Amino acid sequence: ANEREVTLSLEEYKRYGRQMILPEIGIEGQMSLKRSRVLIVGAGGLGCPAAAYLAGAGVGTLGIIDHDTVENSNLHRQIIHSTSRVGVPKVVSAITYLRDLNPHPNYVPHVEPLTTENALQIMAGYDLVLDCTDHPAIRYLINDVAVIMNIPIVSASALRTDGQLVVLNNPPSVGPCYRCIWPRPPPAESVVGCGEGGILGPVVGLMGVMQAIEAIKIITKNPVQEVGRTTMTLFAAYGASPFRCLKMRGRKAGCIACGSPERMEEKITRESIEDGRMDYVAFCGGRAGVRVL
Amino acid sequence: ANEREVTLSLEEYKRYGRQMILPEIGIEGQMSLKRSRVLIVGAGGLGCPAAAYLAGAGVGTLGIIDHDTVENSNLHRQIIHSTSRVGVPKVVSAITYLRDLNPHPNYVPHVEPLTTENALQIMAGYDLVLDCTDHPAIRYLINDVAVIMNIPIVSASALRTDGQLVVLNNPPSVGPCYRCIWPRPPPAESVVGCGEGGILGPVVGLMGVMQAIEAIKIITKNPVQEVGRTTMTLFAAYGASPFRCLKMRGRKAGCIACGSPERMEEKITRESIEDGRMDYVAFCGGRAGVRVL
Amino acid sequence: MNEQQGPSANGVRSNPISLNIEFSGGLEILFSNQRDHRIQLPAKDSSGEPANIMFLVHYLCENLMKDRRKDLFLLHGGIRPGILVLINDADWELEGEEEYLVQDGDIILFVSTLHGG
Amino acid sequence: MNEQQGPSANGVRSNPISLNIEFSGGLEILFSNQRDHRIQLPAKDSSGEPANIMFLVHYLCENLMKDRRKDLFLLHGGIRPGILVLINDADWELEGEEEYLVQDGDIILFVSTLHGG
Ligand SMILES: [Zn+2]
Ligand SMILES: [Zn+2]
Repeated sequence: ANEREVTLSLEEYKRYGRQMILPEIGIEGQMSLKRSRVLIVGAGGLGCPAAAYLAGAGVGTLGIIDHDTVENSNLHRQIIHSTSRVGVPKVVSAITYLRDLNPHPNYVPHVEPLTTENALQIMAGYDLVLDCTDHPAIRYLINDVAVIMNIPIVSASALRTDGQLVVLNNPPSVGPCYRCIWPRPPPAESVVGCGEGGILGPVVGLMGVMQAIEAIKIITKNPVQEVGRTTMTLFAAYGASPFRCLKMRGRKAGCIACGSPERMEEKITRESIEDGRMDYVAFCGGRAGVRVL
Repeated sequence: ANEREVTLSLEEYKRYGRQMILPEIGIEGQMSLKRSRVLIVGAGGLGCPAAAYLAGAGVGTLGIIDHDTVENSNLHRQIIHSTSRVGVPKVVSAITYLRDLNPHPNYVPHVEPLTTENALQIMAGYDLVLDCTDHPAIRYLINDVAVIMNIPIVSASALRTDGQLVVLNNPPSVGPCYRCIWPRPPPAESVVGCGEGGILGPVVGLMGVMQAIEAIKIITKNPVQEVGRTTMTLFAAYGASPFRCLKMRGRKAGCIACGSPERMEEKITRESIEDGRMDYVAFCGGRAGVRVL
Repeated sequence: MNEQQGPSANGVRSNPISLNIEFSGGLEILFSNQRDHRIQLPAKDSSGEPANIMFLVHYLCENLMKDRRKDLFLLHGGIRPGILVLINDADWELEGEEEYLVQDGDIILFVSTLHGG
Repeated sequence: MNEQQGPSANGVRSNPISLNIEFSGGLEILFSNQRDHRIQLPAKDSSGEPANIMFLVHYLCENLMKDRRKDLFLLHGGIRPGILVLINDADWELEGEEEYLVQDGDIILFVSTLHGG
């Protein structure tokens, strides 16, 4: 993707001036942003602010996938939707806002759930994926496809007054993947969603903004990431010390997604996803055969 | 302010349901939010996300003061403005967006700079102020008036790839004020603005979202804040450990704003501000008599 | 601010071990809704072996956990999938995992992975 | 992860003091654009007094600072207004300010206050 030729117009120079004068970005960084193709999976509490700041920063191609429509109970935290767009597909609502914020990026709407049938084809068009979803099944699917496609994942999650952030498969084939850190899914009864558990709007907003920061760092290759370690950032709005930075394990040699498992038939491949052998919902304790997102 | 009677409509119950089920908020907290009157000073990189999440959360009265108009170089970080509103006063642009996000709050536009002449009168209408400004002179003015008015300040700032956050005068007449921590202003030549130094959009966004979180905690009185200490949160997007939580000093007995200075004539009062004896611009090394914000 | 917590020197000791136990990501709900706990752990387990992480985990489950849903913390004799264990802010896999011998002053953090977004 | 940094025991010592010096908020620009520095500070100042924070500050200004604009760090013999000094993440006012005697392993952070928004 890096060979794509891009130029910046005068309007773009003016628009991005305040970030282009940063040594961490510069003209080169701005060109890298314009060349980059980022997919945001989920246009909810995480995806909204992440999309706003990545569009603002001048990412060249911004794809958004979500099959949901805007509801009024979303609006305390999903700040790029609006009351007048209740009932509209979230992807359409998001792009309406984004295009008015910055008309330059190429916005790609995917009004559908991400599934084992379409994930490989959709994600093939992107260099980086932001996991802004809300269920472990889809998180495993995004991971497995991103590993196959060799693209990094910026993954975040939030619930109640807490948030978590981790960058995975970065750089591809070096950093650990989601399965390296969570080889086994949580029992279904331990999984709580925002509907059930509640969520403080700016908490999930904070995590989405952090995803945008990490995405910009990856796209502009600063700092150069060569070590196969990752950190996990915890946020607890009501904690005595609200931020924690945890040092996570590296890639696992026997990982069934990114490594060489002892039993080679367990290795996750393009084929095992496409032919339906990987049932992510059943893996996470749901009813087999149910589509996810 | 807490005696104002409020009720929640069915639409509001639905809209705020995901945060009302949090034990930290509850129905009581939602009522407190609706009763609260918050002033955001500055509708820029900090004020935009702070306003979005506070409006989303259901703050009852949200005032915004800024005398600037939207420019295209703002839009990489000032995400509640838009390309179609370039040239429009930022306060008007912001309220256009906010009203569509959540029609319930009472939005109060102040299209003017905050000055020694109007600050006391304007801030008298609010219970909490968010300092989202970009110059030390105005930060001292906001502080001095907030101390006189007995309202807490949620103060943040950002430059390049760094951000800082501190809650001041909280609770009023207990926690330290801006002058307790910074009794003397920085030399004018050490003050760098975002225009000059540059700013990464989501970095200032992160700080603004954190202001919204702190504001919600103060309004809902959870945790109950009784100790006269405050912490300062540092963020460095490219730091090895991006978040630092620093333990700051308490209120200073001799503070000229919140304490009893040895030379009583130095004490800052309503009168000393209103009659122009306090020249904030000159204090901060600028030309005397120049109006600020 | 000035309290210093260094691991005890390499040595024989039978005093209980002081530990800071923290829960995050909702696990605190299982532990009296309290994120931070300071506990004294016996230095040896029932068979006289020095206390390791798995001994601590069982000790917490029996002595600190008020919630009856034990399988939300311990499942099939191990930590429930979806919970990360951090020893002084490092993944326990980097420290020897279940075998790690806890040290006086260690901060042991249990994080339940969140999925909401 | 396992490196332990406790302050040295109360004692006479003349070995240099190992310190972690950090700069934030733009101050790092004055120090070779590097946020973290590990330095060895002489245990006593030129008059034989044990090293305190102000001795450290002057030492940094003379030995670590490459930028010639010294008054952006030191002004009129003191720390320039707008710079906060943190000793192990606590405001130096809580630790005795200029008089604080630095300890082996201390983390001393200098933060330039930001004003942008
Ligand atoms: Zn893996
Ligand atoms: Zn004061």
